[in-house]
Amino acid sequence: MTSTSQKVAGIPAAPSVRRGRPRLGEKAIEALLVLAAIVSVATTVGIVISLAVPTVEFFGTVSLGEFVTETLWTPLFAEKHYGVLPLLVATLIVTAIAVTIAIPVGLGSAIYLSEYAGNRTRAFLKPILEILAGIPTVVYGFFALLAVNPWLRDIWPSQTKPEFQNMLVAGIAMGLMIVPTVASLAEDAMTAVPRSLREGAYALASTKMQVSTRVVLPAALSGIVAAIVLGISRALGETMIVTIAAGLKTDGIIVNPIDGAATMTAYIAGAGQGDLPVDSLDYLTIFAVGSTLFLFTLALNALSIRMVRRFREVYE
Amino acid sequence: MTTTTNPRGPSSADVRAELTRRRFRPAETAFKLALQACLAIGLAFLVALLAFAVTKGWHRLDARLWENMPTGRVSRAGEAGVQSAIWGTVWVISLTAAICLPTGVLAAIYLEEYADNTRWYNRLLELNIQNLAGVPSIVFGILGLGLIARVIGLGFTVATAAVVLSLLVLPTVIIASREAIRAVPQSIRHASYALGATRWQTVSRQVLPAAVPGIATGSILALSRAIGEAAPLILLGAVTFIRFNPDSLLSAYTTLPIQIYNLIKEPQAEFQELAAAAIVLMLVVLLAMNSIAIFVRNRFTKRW
Amino acid sequence: MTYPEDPMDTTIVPPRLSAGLSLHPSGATHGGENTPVIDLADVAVWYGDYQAVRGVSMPVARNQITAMIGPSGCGKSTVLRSLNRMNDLIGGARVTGVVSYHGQDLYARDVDPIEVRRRIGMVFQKPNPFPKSIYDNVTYGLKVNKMDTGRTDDLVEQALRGAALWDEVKDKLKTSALALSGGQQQRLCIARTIAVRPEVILMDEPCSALDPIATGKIEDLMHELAASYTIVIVTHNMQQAARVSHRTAFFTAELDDAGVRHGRLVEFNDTGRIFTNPADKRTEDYITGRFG
Amino acid sequence: MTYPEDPMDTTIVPPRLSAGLSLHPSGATHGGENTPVIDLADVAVWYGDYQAVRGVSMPVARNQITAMIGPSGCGKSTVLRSLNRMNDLIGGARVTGVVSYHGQDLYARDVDPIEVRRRIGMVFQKPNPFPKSIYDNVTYGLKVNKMDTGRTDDLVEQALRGAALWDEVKDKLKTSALALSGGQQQRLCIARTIAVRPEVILMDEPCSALDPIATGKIEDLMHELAASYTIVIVTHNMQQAARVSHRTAFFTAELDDAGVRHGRLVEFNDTGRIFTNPADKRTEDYITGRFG
Amino acid sequence: ACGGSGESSGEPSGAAQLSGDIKIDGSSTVGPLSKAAADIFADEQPKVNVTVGISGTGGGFKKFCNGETDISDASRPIKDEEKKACADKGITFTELIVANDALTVVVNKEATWVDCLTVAQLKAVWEPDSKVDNWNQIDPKFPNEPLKLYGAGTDSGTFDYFTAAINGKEKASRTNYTPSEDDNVLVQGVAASKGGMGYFGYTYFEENADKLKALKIDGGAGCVAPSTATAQDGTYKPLARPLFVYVAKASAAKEHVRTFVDFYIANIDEVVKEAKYVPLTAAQKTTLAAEFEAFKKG
Ligand SMILES: Nc1ncnc2c1ncn2[C@@H]1O[C@H](COP(=O)(O)OP(=O)(O)OP(=O)(O)O)[C@@H](O)[C@H]1O
Ligand SMILES: Nc1ncnc2c1ncn2[C@@H]1O[C@H](COP(=O)(O)OP(=O)(O)OP(=O)(O)O)[C@@H](O)[C@H]1O
Ligand SMILES: [Mg+2]
Ligand SMILES: [Mg+2]
Ligand SMILES: O=P([O-])([O-])[O-]
Repeated sequence: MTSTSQKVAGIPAAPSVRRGRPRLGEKAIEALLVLAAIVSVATTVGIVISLAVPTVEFFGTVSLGEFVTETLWTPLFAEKHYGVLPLLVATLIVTAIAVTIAIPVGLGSAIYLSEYAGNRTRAFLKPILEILAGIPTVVYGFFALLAVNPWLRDIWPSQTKPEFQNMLVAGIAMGLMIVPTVASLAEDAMTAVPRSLREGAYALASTKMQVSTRVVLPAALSGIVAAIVLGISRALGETMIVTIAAGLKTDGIIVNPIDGAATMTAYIAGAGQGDLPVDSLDYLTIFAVGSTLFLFTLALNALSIRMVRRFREVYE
Repeated sequence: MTTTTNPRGPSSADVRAELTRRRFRPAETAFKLALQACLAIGLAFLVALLAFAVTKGWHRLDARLWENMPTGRVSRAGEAGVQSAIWGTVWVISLTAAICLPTGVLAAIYLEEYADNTRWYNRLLELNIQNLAGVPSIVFGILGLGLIARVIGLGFTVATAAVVLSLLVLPTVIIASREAIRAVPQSIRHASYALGATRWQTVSRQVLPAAVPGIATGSILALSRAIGEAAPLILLGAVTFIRFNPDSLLSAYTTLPIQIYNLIKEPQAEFQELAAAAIVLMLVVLLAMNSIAIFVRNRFTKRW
Repeated sequence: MTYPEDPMDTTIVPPRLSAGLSLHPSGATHGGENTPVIDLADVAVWYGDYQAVRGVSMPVARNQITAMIGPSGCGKSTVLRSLNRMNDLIGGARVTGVVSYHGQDLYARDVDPIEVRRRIGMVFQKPNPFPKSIYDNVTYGLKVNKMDTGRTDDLVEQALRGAALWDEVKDKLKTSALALSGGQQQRLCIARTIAVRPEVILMDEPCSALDPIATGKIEDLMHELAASYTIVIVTHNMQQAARVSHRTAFFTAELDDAGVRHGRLVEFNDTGRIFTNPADKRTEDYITGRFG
Repeated sequence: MTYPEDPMDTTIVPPRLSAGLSLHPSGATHGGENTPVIDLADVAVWYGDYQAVRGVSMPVARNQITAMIGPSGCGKSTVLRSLNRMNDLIGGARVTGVVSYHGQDLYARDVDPIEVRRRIGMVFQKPNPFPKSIYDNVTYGLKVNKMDTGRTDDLVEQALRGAALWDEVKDKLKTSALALSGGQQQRLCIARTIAVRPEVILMDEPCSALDPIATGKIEDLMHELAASYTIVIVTHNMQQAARVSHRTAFFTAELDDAGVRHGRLVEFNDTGRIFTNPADKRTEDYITGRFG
Repeated sequence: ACGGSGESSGEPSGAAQLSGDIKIDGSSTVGPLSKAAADIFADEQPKVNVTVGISGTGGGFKKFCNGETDISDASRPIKDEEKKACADKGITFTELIVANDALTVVVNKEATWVDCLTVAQLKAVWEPDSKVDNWNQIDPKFPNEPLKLYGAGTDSGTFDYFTAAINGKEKASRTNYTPSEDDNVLVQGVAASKGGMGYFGYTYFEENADKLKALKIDGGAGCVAPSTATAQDGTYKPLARPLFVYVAKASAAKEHVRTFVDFYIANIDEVVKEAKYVPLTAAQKTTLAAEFEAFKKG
């Protein structure tokens, strides 16, 4: 083929599709993108290092055995005990109260939004519910301490009224705080249940409730469990509500929810705001408790991620 | 023809009777009411919370909020305001936005447009981000305290706070941006490539502009979370008494949620009211941000 | 629209179906069973402001298979869903005209749609078994309809036999229905439907997701079911309509003056007539593939 | 496989374009315009471990319209995408055999796929305008290819005229492309493609999302474009292939011994021959509708 | 404001505009004094950024002796080991008494059965491993009312002072009570429970006298109520105490810090009034001014 023929034909001259100069800009940009992605990995590494190093140092002084079996947490008193159980128990109690509220309220809202509400109602209600998720937790703490608690004490049936700061009120506020998380994720899971399953059920003469509870809920179960697990993990890690509303008492293992008690997060915040000096054992306790909290939420996250993945797999 | 399974001809009257028999389904009604109650509880709590803050803070919702006198002089508690906390929030959040938005969006672009997700390291990256999204904020505070303030030596400054808050909301920004990017149909990318565009040209000229509303929505929500965040900052020196506005990245600072936390602790009723007023201020800002996010989501997100 | 007989009169007209039925592969005769179970009179269906289909009048005769065919989007599924009020589930959908079932207007104010669906079951285009065991799929309808009489195991067997699935699944009733093949899943959906003993079974393209072998099985099954049930089937496959149905309704979609497409019923007749000697030019074009 | 002329020889055939151009679109004869711009030799495409299509050898002659037809899933789109390396964008996709473009192996190590796509443009099944103004859609290719010469307005007009869209949009160049009708959008996509002056335009079922009127316009346009461009079109519509193309490749998918379906090229020939006198029984069956 | 003894802050509001940071940390009891001083000072010298942390006396000293702060607030005198820590880092300082306080033991308003407790009774309640958790265990005459205890946070000087004064050993305390650095929690907590008891600085009590009742303390010489007078003359035993600030030498060398401390001293009456503490006696004030003058010189 000659170039003359090319011109006659009005076709571009002998086409070269070979690589010209290397596209350096493209490479540079890709490197930048990788770098940005690595920030998140660096964060995790940073967290692990900043927790692990002082924690190891802490366990150089305090035995792991004492940490997990001792029932007193008094690192800042003359007679020091380093049993994390009181903090852990308080954390679990507050979380349990929160979850007891958030699961029914969250799931109920989710079922309503996904199965009952019309498009317009949903479009209106869902953002409002999401506002609840966006309110700073200090505000929840403030409200719990100064409004919910007095009210609770007023209506409290027995003589022994709830303390000024108590786990119950913190749990209630926290439960309502995680309602949107649970509701929104559970609703996503339910919406992901294919329409065809619902139609199949309706065609068998099911009522709405039957479709919701017997078909949609079971089919969305792993997604719903993931939503709940995520809610639990948020409750475990919540700090301000418990600091403000449940207090910092670390008197052995406290199980009565109308008493105040320090959760792991509240202890960290309480001890940390005094800005304990570096290198003291007091300072190290923050990291030891932080590590415990981190491990707990890590396990829950892993569980929730697996659940979400499972429910995605079912239909996709 | 005969059959045992199905009655032959039901009479019209029978059918009419059966189809129109009024069935009272109490469980059905109760269930629906219960569901509505669930929603009502959430909404009632929201309303009660707003009402409480507004009534309590009502007569402090005026120019005094802008005064710069925190809790120093009890005799003048009635004149105290939260100016330095507002400025602190503005500084910290601006810097947070400047750090986490580009990082988050770039990371999202990498994961969606460049990463080969059959590679273990990319899957790990993804898993890591999901995990990070669930790490409690106080743990980020510990990261800031142990590593950024102490080891790196940024101290208890605006910069440290912004870095910590950026890392805290980074997963949210990444996840939201990824979703927005993923929502851009493949056909747009293919059209661009078919015109001889390079990958970055395709991303920067087609994918990103189309994903902007989604990214903006996610970013606004992430930043509104950062604004309200107090726990990590408690560990990062924000609780100290500060009555001056930050003037550099290495300034000491306080923020609105922290100042609210401080005010709640004061015994004077004026300070409680000021706390309520500051809460209303913060809620107004957050509601505005949420509304903008929802508006952007509804108005500009393309349905392809 | 061509209407061979006045559908309103069918109740009093003596049965004249045998001509059409002789075409039927099984050679069954169904004389005398054309009392319309369902009757549509000037039915139109709206989605919000959009009238998807209009002017549909046709009877559905007892213990026969009535097929609806026509090009995509002409409103076959829409009309089918209007027969058991499945359209209620679509926000904004609305039915006008009269759909009567044994003379009862299905859309009358006091009619309970759940009761309607109990009597008029439905099988969908894509098999949609619940993500539960085979057994639970079949018993689901029994449970929600409180038909759980203690003889559940028998009923399950009966339903699965009725759907020609029993032999294939009898040893694994407790395993997940999702592990079945597409054809098996579709037969399971049929079993699930007949377990609640409806009078009518609506099928919306029940074979379009299936391979030819599975399709063959479902078609055989339909023949058997026609002995005890009234069946309405939507199909995009003309051969299938010709093979299985007694009567066929041909729909099409046409632009109105404003340029909006509406579906309408073009011709309703014995299947034999529709496929050998259609009255309407459009039907003929469609049948012979000259259309669309 | 039927191969009318040896494609390997075409490079030495002198240009004879004028003949073809004058004839077209009104019943053209295409003798002599067979210099292959693209040539496939024993091409196979894999998606991961699955060989979607194999053994494809065919030339694509200059300034002609080459059509690919065949039943769904036979690999038409797959082969088409292999011509401008769009398959690169699908993870796990791999091409074996040789796809040469003016004698250059397109899959050689040092070939820049971006440069390939500049020269071999593509129009997709569903119109996919960018969510920008009409003007920006057309200039996009110019910009990314740094062809922004200052005469952009002229080039835009030229491209839009070339795509027979100019008159309809010249007053609203700055409005969103998404506001155009489907057919206009598809012509815009063609305008956008010709704006960068590719040598070859690949079209994957470019009319399947369009109504008959829009389809007619696009077909007319193809005829015009064939004067200056080499066009390869995939279509599921045999009439369309017969109407627009000079040569037709018929693909089908067959099970191999292991029961896996692979697409293959059955017959390649002048369109007239394929539709009137196919060499292969399968082609004939397909053409006459007896297939699939 | 009237400049006192300082050279640079001598002039009234026309004084040279200084700038710089001053870091104060330490006692939450003394914090209000330093905050008030900082707040008033800011009107004069807006470019001097004073931060006041409340890490507690102990926490404050740890930072002070680490060279992290300029001024340390303390509700008890510096301890020997803390002095040593300072010395190790080469930090020299002066101790200034800025106000008086009476650690007040408070009970619920409804606790009509009690007005006065002896030190021994308090010790029985607060000593480590105390098993007292009902009022009738303190005194059989008291009603059967569960005891709810609220006390100072463990990092506070108040805690150190109270444990030393009552239990005889610093930080030796029972642990099953609600500790808080946040006195408001203590006020609210005691106000909320009929059997509540707590202790904190006198000012917090005065602020909340409507909600709480202060107990008289019998330190061996009969029951004495906490008050300005008994705090100043020391008869409120053993819980009357002075409050301190410690100023680092190196910091005092900086003009803006020196100016601030001078200002603090010169305006001590207003500061104490704003923070609602028991003011210094005339003698104490003279000593205060003299000591800082001497420190600046020496
Ligand atoms: N939920 C809906 N909302 C609005 N319009 C709808 C809805 N469902 C169907 N339509 C419209 O109604 C018309 C008829 O749809 P229908 O699904 O009944 O057609 P069909 O004959 O079943 O087609 P196909 O053979 O493709 O299934 C179509 O124009 C369709 O777009
Ligand atoms: N991205 C992909 N990954 C895996 N397999 C694919 C992919 N794309 C197509 N295939 C498979 O390759 C085969 C050929 O597909 P292709 O899209 O080329 O068919 P086609 O002839 O264009 O069909 P149609 O007419 O339906 O568009 C099919 O079996 C298809 O399932
Ligand atoms: Mg349909
Ligand atoms: Mg294709
Ligand atoms: O804060 P303290 O005064 O109790 O140390």
